[in-house]
Amino acid sequence: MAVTEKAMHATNGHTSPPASKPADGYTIIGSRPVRPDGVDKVTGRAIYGADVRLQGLLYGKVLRSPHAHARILSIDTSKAEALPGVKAVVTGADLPTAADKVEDLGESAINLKYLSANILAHDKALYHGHAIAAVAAVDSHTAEEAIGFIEVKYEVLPPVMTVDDAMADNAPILLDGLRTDEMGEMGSKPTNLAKHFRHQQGDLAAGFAAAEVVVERTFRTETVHQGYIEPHTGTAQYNTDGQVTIWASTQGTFAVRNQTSEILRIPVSQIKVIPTEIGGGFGGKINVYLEPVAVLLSKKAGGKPVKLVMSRTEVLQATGPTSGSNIRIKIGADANGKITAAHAELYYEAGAFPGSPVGAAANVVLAPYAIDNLQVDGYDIVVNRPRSAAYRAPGGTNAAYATESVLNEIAEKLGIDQAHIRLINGAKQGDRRPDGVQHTEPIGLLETVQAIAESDHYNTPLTGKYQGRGIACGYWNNWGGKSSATAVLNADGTVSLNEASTDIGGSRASIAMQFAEAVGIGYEQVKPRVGDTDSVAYNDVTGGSRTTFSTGMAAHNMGVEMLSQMKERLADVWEVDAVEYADGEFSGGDNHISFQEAAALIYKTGEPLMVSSTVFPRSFGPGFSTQLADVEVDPETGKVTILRYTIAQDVGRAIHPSYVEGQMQGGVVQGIGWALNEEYIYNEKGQLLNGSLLDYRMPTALDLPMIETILVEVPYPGHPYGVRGVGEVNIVPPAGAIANAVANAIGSRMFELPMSPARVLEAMKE
Amino acid sequence: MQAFDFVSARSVDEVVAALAAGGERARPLSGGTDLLTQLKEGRRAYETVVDLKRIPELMEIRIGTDGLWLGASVPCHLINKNADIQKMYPALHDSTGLIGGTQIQGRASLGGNLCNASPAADGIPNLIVHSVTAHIAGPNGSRTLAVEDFCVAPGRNALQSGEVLVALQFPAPGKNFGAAYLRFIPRNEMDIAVVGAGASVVLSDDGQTIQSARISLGAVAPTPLFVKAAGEALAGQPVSEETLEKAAQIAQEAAKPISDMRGTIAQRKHLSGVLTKRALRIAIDRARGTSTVDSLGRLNGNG
Amino acid sequence: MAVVWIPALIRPLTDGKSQVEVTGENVREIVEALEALYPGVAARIVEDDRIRPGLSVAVDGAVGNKGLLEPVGPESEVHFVPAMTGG
Amino acid sequence: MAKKVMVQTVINNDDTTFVCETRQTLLEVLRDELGMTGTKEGCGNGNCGACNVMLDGVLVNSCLVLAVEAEGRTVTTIEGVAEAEGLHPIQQAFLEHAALQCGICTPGFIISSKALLEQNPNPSEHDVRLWLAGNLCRCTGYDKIVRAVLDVASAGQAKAGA
Repeated sequence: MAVTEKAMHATNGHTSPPASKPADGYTIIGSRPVRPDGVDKVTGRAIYGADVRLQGLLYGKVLRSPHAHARILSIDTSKAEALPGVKAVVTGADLPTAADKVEDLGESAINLKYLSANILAHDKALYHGHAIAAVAAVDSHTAEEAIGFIEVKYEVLPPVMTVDDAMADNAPILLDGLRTDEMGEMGSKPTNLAKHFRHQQGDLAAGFAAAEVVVERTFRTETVHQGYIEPHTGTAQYNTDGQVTIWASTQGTFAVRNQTSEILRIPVSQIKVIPTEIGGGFGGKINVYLEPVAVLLSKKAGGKPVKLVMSRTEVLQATGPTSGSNIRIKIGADANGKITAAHAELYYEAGAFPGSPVGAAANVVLAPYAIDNLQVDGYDIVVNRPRSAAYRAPGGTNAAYATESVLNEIAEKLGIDQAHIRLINGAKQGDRRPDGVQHTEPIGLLETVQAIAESDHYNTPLTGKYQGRGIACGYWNNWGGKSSATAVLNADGTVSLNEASTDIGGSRASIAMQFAEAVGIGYEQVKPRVGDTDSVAYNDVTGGSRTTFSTGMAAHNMGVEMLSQMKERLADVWEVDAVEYADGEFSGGDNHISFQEAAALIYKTGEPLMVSSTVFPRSFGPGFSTQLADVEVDPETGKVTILRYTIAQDVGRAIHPSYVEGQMQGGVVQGIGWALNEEYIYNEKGQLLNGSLLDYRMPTALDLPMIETILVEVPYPGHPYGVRGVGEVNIVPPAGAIANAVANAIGSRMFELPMSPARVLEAMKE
Repeated sequence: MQAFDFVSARSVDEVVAALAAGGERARPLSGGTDLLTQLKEGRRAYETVVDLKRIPELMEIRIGTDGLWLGASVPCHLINKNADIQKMYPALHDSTGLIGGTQIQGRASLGGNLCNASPAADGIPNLIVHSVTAHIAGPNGSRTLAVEDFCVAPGRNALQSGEVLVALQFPAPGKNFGAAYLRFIPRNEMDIAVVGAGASVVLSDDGQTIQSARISLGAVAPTPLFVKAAGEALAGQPVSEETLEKAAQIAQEAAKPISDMRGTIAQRKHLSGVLTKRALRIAIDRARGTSTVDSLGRLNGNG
Repeated sequence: MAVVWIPALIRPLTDGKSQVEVTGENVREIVEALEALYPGVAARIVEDDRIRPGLSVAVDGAVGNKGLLEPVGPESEVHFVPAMTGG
Repeated sequence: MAKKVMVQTVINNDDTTFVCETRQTLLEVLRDELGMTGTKEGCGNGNCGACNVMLDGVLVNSCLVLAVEAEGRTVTTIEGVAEAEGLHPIQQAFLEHAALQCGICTPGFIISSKALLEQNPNPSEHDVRLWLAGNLCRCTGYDKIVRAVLDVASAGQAKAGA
């Protein structure tokens, strides 16, 4: 098979792990140590959400709506309650009345009424799979039988499934109170359009008038899911003293605490959230689904702990997905390929409640390029699909797919090389984002384009008739957010590092490395752990590519502070004015001792030493990525095979290069799935047809070549080690790169994602 | 999942007795890769489940001068590993290498695949082109049935109450025989066939003429389809792209697919022709001992 | 004076101006100064004495969450942009 | 409550007897009854491989095996992969190659890789990708996983040749 013959190039002679050596000027950073939680994860000992085992544990199940849009007329739970082994049944009626008020719970703003209604439906079921009621029983089979005995009467309403459905005249209205918000001006009529906003700079008409070539295209992208392999879980115990303990597999324990507190009207002081290991999130494990329901069930069951675990079908029906979208892009360029004007209209499906990532998409859509005259219109639209959640650079992939496709059409019309047109237009320090905010610090977009243009891959010709090559660029703003941590100096010279960023992809390692670098001790001497919400100060979610950046900054600060305190303590003990620290040795007067000896001495001679740091960096370095895809299309079936794939990404500074590469490869492959085969398929009643991993087709190992990575390092000056977030931007370009490669291979362009075989075959006929 | 009684049968008689007693509420269990999924999803519910895997006859691979006796519950991985089967029944080898993933092949059986009677079953077209006979045991004794008559509707087979599929009998392949099974899926593994195609040929000694051929399609009709006319049209014809094209056209016309989430009518009709041709090319290559096409049956890798 | 970049949909209130120079030591004072020049602007940016949910304020490119109390320098650039968070 | 049955097995070389309902899968019994939570559930219907175990030496999805079917059989789970002297070479390679991010799919991948190398000690990249196609990973893009498995294979070849 072509895919693997090609890919073999990548592995020949490269099967041993890359050498682990620090970057120039560092002792730890840039090396590739084994992660602290590694052994537990390869031996099966690591405890994930569903692995929590407690005395007297009850098992819960959720009854979900079979209808996409229906009024709930009545719910009768009496037969379920009567079933032997059933300990509690709850419905939306058990939820406290939620305020009709928008709150920012540390991640995204949402109306508390909607947040509550998504946990257990209030008066309406708004999507197939919307939670209606839940049961706790002595075992999962009993709980499952019990939900079958709950009788719900629905008045089925017509489903509203797409942007076009939702915006049609006389479209059924999902949310009675919803009015369009246009930058603070509220519409007067009931609507499904929650929000419209606009970025506008320069003179659009003049820009288009100055263009030699103008291309305008409309694109459609389908709903896709994050696809983490661990289904959502939630375990909770409501103690008789009113204290609540939640065991959560989440991207943010404090986000779980805040949301549960708001939904259940329980003060945060009464809620402790204990993080388990987390089996993937990608943005989808920030919203709570099960935790508040488990608390309600536990309370009703007399305080016994209750565990809820979703099936894969429930995960696909009721969690996650990111928005399907309609996107119109118009770009004009002069004869040299310089963009003179661009207009983007983004219509994003938020799912059942407002809050699609269209705001982020509006910033991504034109961001790689310096454009004087531009307009971006964003529309947030509710439809009868699950409430959308963040998904890795939320909204970015759809947006970049559209822009990058149009840009390549312009390059083709002008006869300009696809890398070159990106070099001509690429944004650099001093240029402005589409929303007008200036890049005041260095950014690495042009360096990533250059890296691709100079790569072996780009300079190796294609060899087959139906092969094609595509480039695309992408931007992600990244995030800072709040982080908190403590570090305790142990008598043996090790340091216990207590932080609260749940570790999804090796961040305990990258944080411990930054601490070790700051202190000048070995990585193995730092023992990081992720604490619960009672053990550290507030900490934002592991999301927005912020953890290695912000929590790493806190680790660095603690390292500096610990050294400073150790010097003071040693100065006291030695009765000297100043203590120096170099090459792992403290010296003052005639005294010279190692870090380990110093730790022992401090332990013996005074109070224990602990430092802490809380940070909230307001500035952070954005990420840029340029990617190159080679594909081959089977002209008789329309199937697209990825022959070769290279990603160049500005990573600022790679703390642990293996995990940086892993982020890049993983993001690319999620993007490949999005581009080629992943999509939500609904029937005319709005019921999800492909709610399984058989028919929701995420890439398998056999669908891919090796993913070649080029780590471009343009350090971000605002971070002590130059770190930029690396987790997200990698998913932005793939659909655009592949669309450009497919167009290059078959000579016609795809305006719809996914580019599944049937669609490619159709495009080839045209 | 509804609770059920589990019977671990040790003989065919025991199975027949248990199934006869349970009637519609009893179901045999082979590899379980379809049945357990259906039970979990509530698509089927039984009061008795009868495990077949401890019955020697159903777990046997026996190759003799009269062909292959394949116990109905033999898992795919054992079939796929068998070098004689690969040589003698290459389409069977193809099928057992692509049903599910490796771990599904550790359990799934051809008998189970046949009895599950999915229109898209990857295990059935190969049985049809290999001219397989199903051996059935029941309360009234044994009977046989041509495998193309075994499936009667989506999810429904020809077994009567109390009957169990015991084995699949493959006739000995003649000389100059070749066969292949191919399917089209959007990924490269772990998918349900959008269309599947099996083909077998017997060539003249010089390899230039098709003496006889059989074609079968999956996922284009309520049951796996035996396209007899396509095979007959090939008989006596010279091996050429034109000949294969003609057979492909007949197969395409015979296909009566539906549109669903996995494929449209137009796509399936089109693929029926493409895959028929590709399966024939591989079958011919194998009959001749040549390799003029790639593993997907494409000339020069591009159709 | 600080330069405020006016969001496009509010520009009808600022005579179509996309940038307005005003004086203020924090965002609250900036918004009050804008309101004095162009009545109606404040209600589009502020609700219940806070920046409207879903909107964030960037001062010199940095997005804080002190909201109306975010300090503004004499040469600062102030943007009101849709809030963005990652996955 | 449904009737329960007693099942005698050997799990990771230990004689293990458990009591279960006939409708319980091997995966459920391993996790909920025996406390062996190293084997994960990702989909419940054989499409992700997170629950893979060896049953009488054959790679299977434990979510598609009834626990009663394990009567008289031997079962190997992730908890039985490490050797007395330390990690199995595959486990070590996964760590050194950073072949895991969230780690939820890792037990399944390690079991599958072990099964592969036991029957094919010198696989090509294509062999590895084909064999592992039933194991889904959403974090890594598979690159480092495939390299880790090939690394173990080539180390094994080097040892065999020495």
